[in-house]
Amino acid sequence: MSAEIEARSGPPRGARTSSSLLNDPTFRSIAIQVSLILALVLFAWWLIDNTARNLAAANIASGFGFLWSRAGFDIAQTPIEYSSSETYGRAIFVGIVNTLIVAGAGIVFATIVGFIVGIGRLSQNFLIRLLSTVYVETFRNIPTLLVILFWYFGVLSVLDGPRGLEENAFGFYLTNRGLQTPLVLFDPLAWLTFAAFVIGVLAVVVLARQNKKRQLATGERRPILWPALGLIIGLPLITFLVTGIPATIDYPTPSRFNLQGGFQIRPEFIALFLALSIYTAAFIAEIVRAGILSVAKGQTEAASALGLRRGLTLRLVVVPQAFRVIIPPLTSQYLNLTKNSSLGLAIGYPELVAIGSTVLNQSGQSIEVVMIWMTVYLTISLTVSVFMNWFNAKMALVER
Amino acid sequence: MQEQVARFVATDEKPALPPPPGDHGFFGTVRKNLFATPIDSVLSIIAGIFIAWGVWNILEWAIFDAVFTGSDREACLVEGGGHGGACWAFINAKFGQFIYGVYPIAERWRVNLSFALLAILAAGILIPKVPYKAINAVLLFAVFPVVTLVLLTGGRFAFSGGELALVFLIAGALTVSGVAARPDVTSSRIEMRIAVWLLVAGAAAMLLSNVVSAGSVTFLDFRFSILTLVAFLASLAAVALAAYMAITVSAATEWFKLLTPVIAAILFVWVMTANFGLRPVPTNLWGGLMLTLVVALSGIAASLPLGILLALGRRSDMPAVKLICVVFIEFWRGVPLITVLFMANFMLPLFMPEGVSFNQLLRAVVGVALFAAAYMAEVIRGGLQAIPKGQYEGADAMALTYWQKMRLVILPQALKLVIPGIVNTFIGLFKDTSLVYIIGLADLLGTVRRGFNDPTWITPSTPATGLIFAAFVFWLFCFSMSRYSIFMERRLDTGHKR
Amino acid sequence: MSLATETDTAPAKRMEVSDEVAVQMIDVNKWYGEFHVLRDINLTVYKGERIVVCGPSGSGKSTMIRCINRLEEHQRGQIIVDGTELTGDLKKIDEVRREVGMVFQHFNLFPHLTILENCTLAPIWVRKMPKKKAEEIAMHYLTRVKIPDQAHKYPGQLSGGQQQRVAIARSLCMNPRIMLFDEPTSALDPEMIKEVLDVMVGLAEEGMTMLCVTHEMGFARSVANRVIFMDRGQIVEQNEPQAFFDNPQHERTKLFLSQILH
Amino acid sequence: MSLATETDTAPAKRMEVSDEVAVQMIDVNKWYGEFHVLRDINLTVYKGERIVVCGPSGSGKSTMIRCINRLEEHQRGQIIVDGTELTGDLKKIDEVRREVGMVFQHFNLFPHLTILENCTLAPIWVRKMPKKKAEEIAMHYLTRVKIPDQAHKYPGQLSGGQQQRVAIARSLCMNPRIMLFDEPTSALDPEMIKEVLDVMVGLAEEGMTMLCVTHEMGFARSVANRVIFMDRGQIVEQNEPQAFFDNPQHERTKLFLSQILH
Amino acid sequence: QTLDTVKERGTLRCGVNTGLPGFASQNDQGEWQGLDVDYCKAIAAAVFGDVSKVQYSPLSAVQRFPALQNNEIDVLARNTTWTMDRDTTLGLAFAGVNYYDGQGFMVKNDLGVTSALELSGATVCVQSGTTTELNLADYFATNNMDYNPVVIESQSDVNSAYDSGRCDVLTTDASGLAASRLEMANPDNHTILPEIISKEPLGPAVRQGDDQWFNVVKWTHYALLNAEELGVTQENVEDMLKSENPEIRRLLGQDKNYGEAIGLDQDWVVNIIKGVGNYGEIFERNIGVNTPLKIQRGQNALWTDGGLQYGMPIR
Ligand SMILES: Nc1ncnc2c1ncn2[C@@H]1O[C@H](COP(=O)(O)OP(=O)(O)OP(=O)(O)O)[C@@H](O)[C@H]1O
Ligand SMILES: Nc1ncnc2c1ncn2[C@@H]1O[C@H](COP(=O)(O)OP(=O)(O)OP(=O)(O)O)[C@@H](O)[C@H]1O
Ligand SMILES: [Mg+2]
Ligand SMILES: [Mg+2]
Repeated sequence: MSAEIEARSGPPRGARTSSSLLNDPTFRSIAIQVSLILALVLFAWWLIDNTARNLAAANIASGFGFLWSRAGFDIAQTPIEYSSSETYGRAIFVGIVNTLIVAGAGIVFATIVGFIVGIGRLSQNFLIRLLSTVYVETFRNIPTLLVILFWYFGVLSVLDGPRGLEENAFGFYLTNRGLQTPLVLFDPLAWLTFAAFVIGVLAVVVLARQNKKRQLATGERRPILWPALGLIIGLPLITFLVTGIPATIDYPTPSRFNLQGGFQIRPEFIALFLALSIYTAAFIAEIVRAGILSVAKGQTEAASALGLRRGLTLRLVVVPQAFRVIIPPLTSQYLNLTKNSSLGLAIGYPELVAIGSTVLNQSGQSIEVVMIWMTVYLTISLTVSVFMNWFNAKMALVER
Repeated sequence: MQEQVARFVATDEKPALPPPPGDHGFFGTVRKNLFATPIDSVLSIIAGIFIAWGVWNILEWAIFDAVFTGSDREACLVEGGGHGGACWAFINAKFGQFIYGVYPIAERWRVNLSFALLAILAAGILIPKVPYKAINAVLLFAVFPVVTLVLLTGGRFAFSGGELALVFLIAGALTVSGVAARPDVTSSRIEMRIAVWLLVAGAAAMLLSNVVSAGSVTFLDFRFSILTLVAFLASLAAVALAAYMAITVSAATEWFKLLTPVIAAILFVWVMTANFGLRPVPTNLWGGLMLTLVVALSGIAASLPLGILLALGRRSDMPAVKLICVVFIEFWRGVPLITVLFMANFMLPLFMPEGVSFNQLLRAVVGVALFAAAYMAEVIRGGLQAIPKGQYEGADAMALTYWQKMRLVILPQALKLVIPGIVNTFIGLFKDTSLVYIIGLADLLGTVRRGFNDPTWITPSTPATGLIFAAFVFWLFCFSMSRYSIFMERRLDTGHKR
Repeated sequence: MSLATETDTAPAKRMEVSDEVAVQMIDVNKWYGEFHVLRDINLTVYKGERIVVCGPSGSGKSTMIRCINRLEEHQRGQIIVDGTELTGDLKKIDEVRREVGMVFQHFNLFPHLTILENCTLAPIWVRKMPKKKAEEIAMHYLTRVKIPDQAHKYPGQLSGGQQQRVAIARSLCMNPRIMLFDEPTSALDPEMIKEVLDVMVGLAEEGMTMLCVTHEMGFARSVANRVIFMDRGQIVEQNEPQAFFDNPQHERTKLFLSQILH
Repeated sequence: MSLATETDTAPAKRMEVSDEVAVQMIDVNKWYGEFHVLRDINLTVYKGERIVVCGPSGSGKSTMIRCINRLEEHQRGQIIVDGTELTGDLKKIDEVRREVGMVFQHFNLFPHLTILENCTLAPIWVRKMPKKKAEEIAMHYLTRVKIPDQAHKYPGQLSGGQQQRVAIARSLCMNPRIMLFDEPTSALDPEMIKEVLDVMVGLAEEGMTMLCVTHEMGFARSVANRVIFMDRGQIVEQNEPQAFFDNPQHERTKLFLSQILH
Repeated sequence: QTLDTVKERGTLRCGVNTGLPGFASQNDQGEWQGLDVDYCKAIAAAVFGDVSKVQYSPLSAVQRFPALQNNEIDVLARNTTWTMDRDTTLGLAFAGVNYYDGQGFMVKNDLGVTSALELSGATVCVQSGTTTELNLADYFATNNMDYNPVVIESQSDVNSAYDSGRCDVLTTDASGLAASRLEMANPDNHTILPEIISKEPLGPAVRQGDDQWFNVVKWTHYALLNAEELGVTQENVEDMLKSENPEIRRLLGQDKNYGEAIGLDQDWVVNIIKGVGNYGEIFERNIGVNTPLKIQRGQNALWTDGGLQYGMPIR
């Protein structure tokens, strides 16, 4: 008993014996897994076999060769070069870009609205709370598609048409053809203005860093809001004026059918964008609220007890902790929004699924098109999940 | 100086007084809630004006300017173009379609009957005070679907021999395992062994029959292939053996209980095939709210068990099982429902062997259910993860098997824990049913859209009216579900605290 | 500590211990990953013995007794419980678990079942007992731990001490031959410790084979046949309680005892 | 309770108490909604005093000391801390909070910051100290509570006792004149209670003005100048510890003491 | 084999438009009617002698081909254009042309447009996944004109988008335009432009590789045409049975059992005509000048009247 037994590193490896093979958990588990995989393989084989047979029987061509044949149809919104003589592949790519555009815009707007409403739900003010609650409970409980249709058929398409419009000085027109705004066309000299803007931003970054350094060294802080604004807005503005206003504005003007010129945002995009962001914002609001509530009351109390003011408490204690809670569900809402953009199909916004279904119809390649859809969406989802896992690992609170 | 305070003994009990006015009562509340700070006051005023404006506009649209009666668009057109208030006359005229789709008017009582049955049974389950929960659950989850199916379609389903054999194989397996689980029957008894082998043989024959097609026999009015007939007979024999065992060892009430699966199977086949004189109504006539409910409820019913299996699989320590479940779940969660429905519509039929065709509605349900199951699985996994390790150990120490442990100890707790998540998934699924129009089903939203495209009702205000009506119906269902879940959560929560 | 004085007057030790072996551990070794948590454990428990295991936190006490009903798997050596060797064989594990009751520090009652259901669950599903009979037995044991009137409440409605007594009753319902206790009182408020120890003393007096991890030295002194002291995964010292407490041999034991009895 | 015997030999009471007033509460009343939680509290704390507050659960102890740094707002009466009266005036509240440190039952460390960052946060942002200096001070106090080596870990990586010591160090970094403790040891395991109490005793010996809600009667006996007993929102009795424990006057005090000391 | 399956099932499953007045639409009682619907009925009459044994599947443009490929329907009678692509890569077999159509444009009167060539810069509503969409792109490209497409998935949404002013122009098959105009809030405000920019032969289609079933559908079509040519109508078909005209006798199966050769009864044509009348009757009943659509026979007149409809001889 007296001798200390040495710690040996690592358990022994090797098989143990067992009375009956069936009662050996290792054997059992392997048997189950092997038979499951076998069943799956058989099932897949059966599906593929059926499909091949069905395709052959129906005389349907298969393969991805169709992607290189001429599409022959036009697309309403083409952020990248496209015409009806381009290929199916290109058309689908236009769809992907359109999906990303509406998703990106929607995410930004939904986040802004969601945070405002979410904080509103925690407001001390009864009316603000009421408004936020009504907003959340309304939009959480109706289908996205309905919201999209409502904007499109219920609101935008009952606006007036583009003809017989009164001209207005600003050049902004909201008609049933969408939103038409003036477009700024830059002259060659304009690059100086952009350069000034970039320089301004860089200067602000430097300024902020120095300020922080000084604070660490001396404890003093200086407000940098005004100098920052001056650098970011003032500098480009001055350059712009000095270089002689190197831009012209193209105002939309009524023509025979539509407003001509300017920048046009189509009602399909507006409806989809508004619906997606308003709908998703309701969910984001709940996430934000839960995130803030998840920070224990003791944390704010401790901060107060240390003499931190409310603003500082929020900035240094509550927000950093709430963000860890908020970010993961927030990303999944972003993914949902991206996936929901596929409902653009219903109102003719040319995103991936809408264009895909046209291609599917024109070419009859249903399996291939469905596969393309799935691949694109899965790629987006998986990329985001990988990022999220990395983020979570980085942000995880260290526990013992 | 210290001496004064150092020693002190209270002589009298101070009474509890009411709080001072000012931060209490009506004015106190108003001040605290609306005008605590100057910024607050400004916000309150802005919000108040906004609310008043919003409420006034809504009232104006929905009531003051609205049209309540009329038989066509003329009633809702506003002179000089513009758009007026709501066109409730349109809702009124199309109400039947919104609820039943184009289900034959003379047969709508069947839908109503199903609705009523559902309402009664669901109320029985959902209201905590109502007794007989177990029977009610059986009625709702086992009997009601079959009855509704027959009611709504008209019944007279044609079972192939293979399907019949499958039903009886399952019933046989349940019976045999039920009998074998009895303490007075050891599974090593020779009869039991034969019964088990019969079932295995039956299952093998079933599998084979998918690959080999051999002959065709008519037996009991059903068309069998030789292999499916073998399977059918084998399962019957197994049931007979099990029944014999049960009768020899236990009292009459007991063996009646043991034979329930078989009796249920016979009843099921009878109800599905019998002619009750109901006019057949093919599913493409279904529509409106009824279709929405059919898709949502069957999706929900199918996704829950599937989700549980997937969640258990994902937490399994067998890497292959886990991997398969992870891939399955992440796949469905990664793609939009629309593409799933497209897939169900275009690809599912291609997957099936020649001659097998799936009803369009069934395809939608399959798509929706698989999709929802993946989300359900993640919710349930969250619940499983929240169960403390001690619960697993407690069950292990009591020598419960894996499935007993899950069924009796872990799942009841985990599911209770994630009721809000499950209900949220249900709500999501209910809302998502509106996408089935993509594959040509006219659910509530679809019928409303068809309604406002109808030339007799085209006015600038009909689309908004129709959509708001649909939104209200969806909202009503979803909102009550979420409220109910909050109510249940509170109830279950307090029930366990002392 | 009040317990020690009370029960000292009626020591359970008087009962005879048979020489049939209940549990035998031979050169048992276990690793968690690379961490060697049990090192060459050798222990024979005879039927009717009451053994108390003590030692500093992290010394492997819990791990050792959890190996006995295979809640943890040992990697080397043999563990023979009631004549059955514990290997990977699932049948044997089930057999052993049916014969061995276990009480945990945190009770591990099933919160969704009533007290009665907690107690009848295993008899019904594992022993395949009719429900009626299982309930009778459960009520018998619940009476014995003095809470028959709580049978239809839920665990969450009971105090910690009551819950632990239910946990003991639940184990007893399976009619085990051996009972394992893993710090049954350390999650309890001081007032409740006594009521649980009382039940355990009662069990000991009836001759149940018991292996108990605890720091209640009063209990050890009055009830145990043998006290085992573990440190760093080894059994460092074992002896009869009297000798163990009054005259510890090993340095570590002395240190430990000095910390715990002040 | 082992503490009592140890520290009794070096009682902190010997230190003199000045007659400058640190905290003065005059007829303080507070309601939670309709519930009258503090009733006419009158209390004067002198600089250097160590006051222990005890009483049954729900008697308003926490509420009372939380009023002192305005974590709760009182509705009637006056509270004057270090010469500043607490009213709605935010400036004054800030002033008071800077002078008053508080330690909570559940530590309330900021989990997303390291120990060092926890300690330097307030000095940097509230006292506008340069970071270097703040860190020096923090290390000084961390050394004093005997965990300088954990400075770069996160709170989640420390044991409860260590966390509570960090919480004390964090308060000390603001160089407060008064320290409030709200049951600082009641969320801790017994072994850890001692390490925290030791730190508090040290503080007391240095003459810090302390108001401490605790049930550690050993600590009260050895360190406090005065023990205050509260019940139902009132101060029922206060006295020097010796007299308070040995010769309680009020019925309720007697009952309470009999329950807590057995 | 399709014929056997259909016979065994007892009903014909026919894919039709979800709602295109004149071709396939439901009346207030939920009964289907229209030119395409009458073709379904005709086939049912040929197979069962009973026009009511049809189960209609309303299909959107997107769904129609998969539905046929996947055996959900036996025949697709859904104003579908016969193109080579569809005949080959999609695995369809078109059994004939029951309506010769061409794509046209409809505009609002107040635009003052009289020719499609004036449409440069207009916004055009079109249904996605149709040949229409392709023709539109080609037409504007060849004429060097711009346009803004608004592409929506269902025709009724396309119509309502056009009607609500989202687009200036609606394009689809000329027959469809006539039908769509009826769906406008105010049909008189819209004009169909004279240009026809494509050939759109519409006809019933079946799956490839089932010649027997293909023949049933094909010869049902020709029987309808021959009946019109020979003056056999729903009303006089009973009397015509006694006709001496050898062509009529052959048509009505009096001399030889042509039905047997394609797996049908001897009096299959009699059943068809009794059920739905001849081609001309179907046309006039559903889309002719006396219907709201007011479509002239035009190209769809019999060859004898200068049209394109030509029934292959039954002999
Ligand atoms: N699942 C596990 N994985 C890795 N290490 C573990 C695990 N469980 C326990 N350990 C480690 O094994 C050692 C022994 O643990 P065990 O619980 O047996 O100690 P103990 O003597 O019961 O201590 P205590 O008195 O704290 O309960 C400890 O150092 C512990 O950290
Ligand atoms: N925020 C609050 N709202 C309403 N009532 C409260 C609130 N905080 C405390 N109370 C009530 O006020 C009474 C006094 O609470 P307090 O926390 O001061 O008691 P305590 O003496 O510290 O008790 P304990 O020993 O349990 O900490 C209790 O009855 C409590 O329920
Ligand atoms: Mg332990
Ligand atoms: Mg307290």
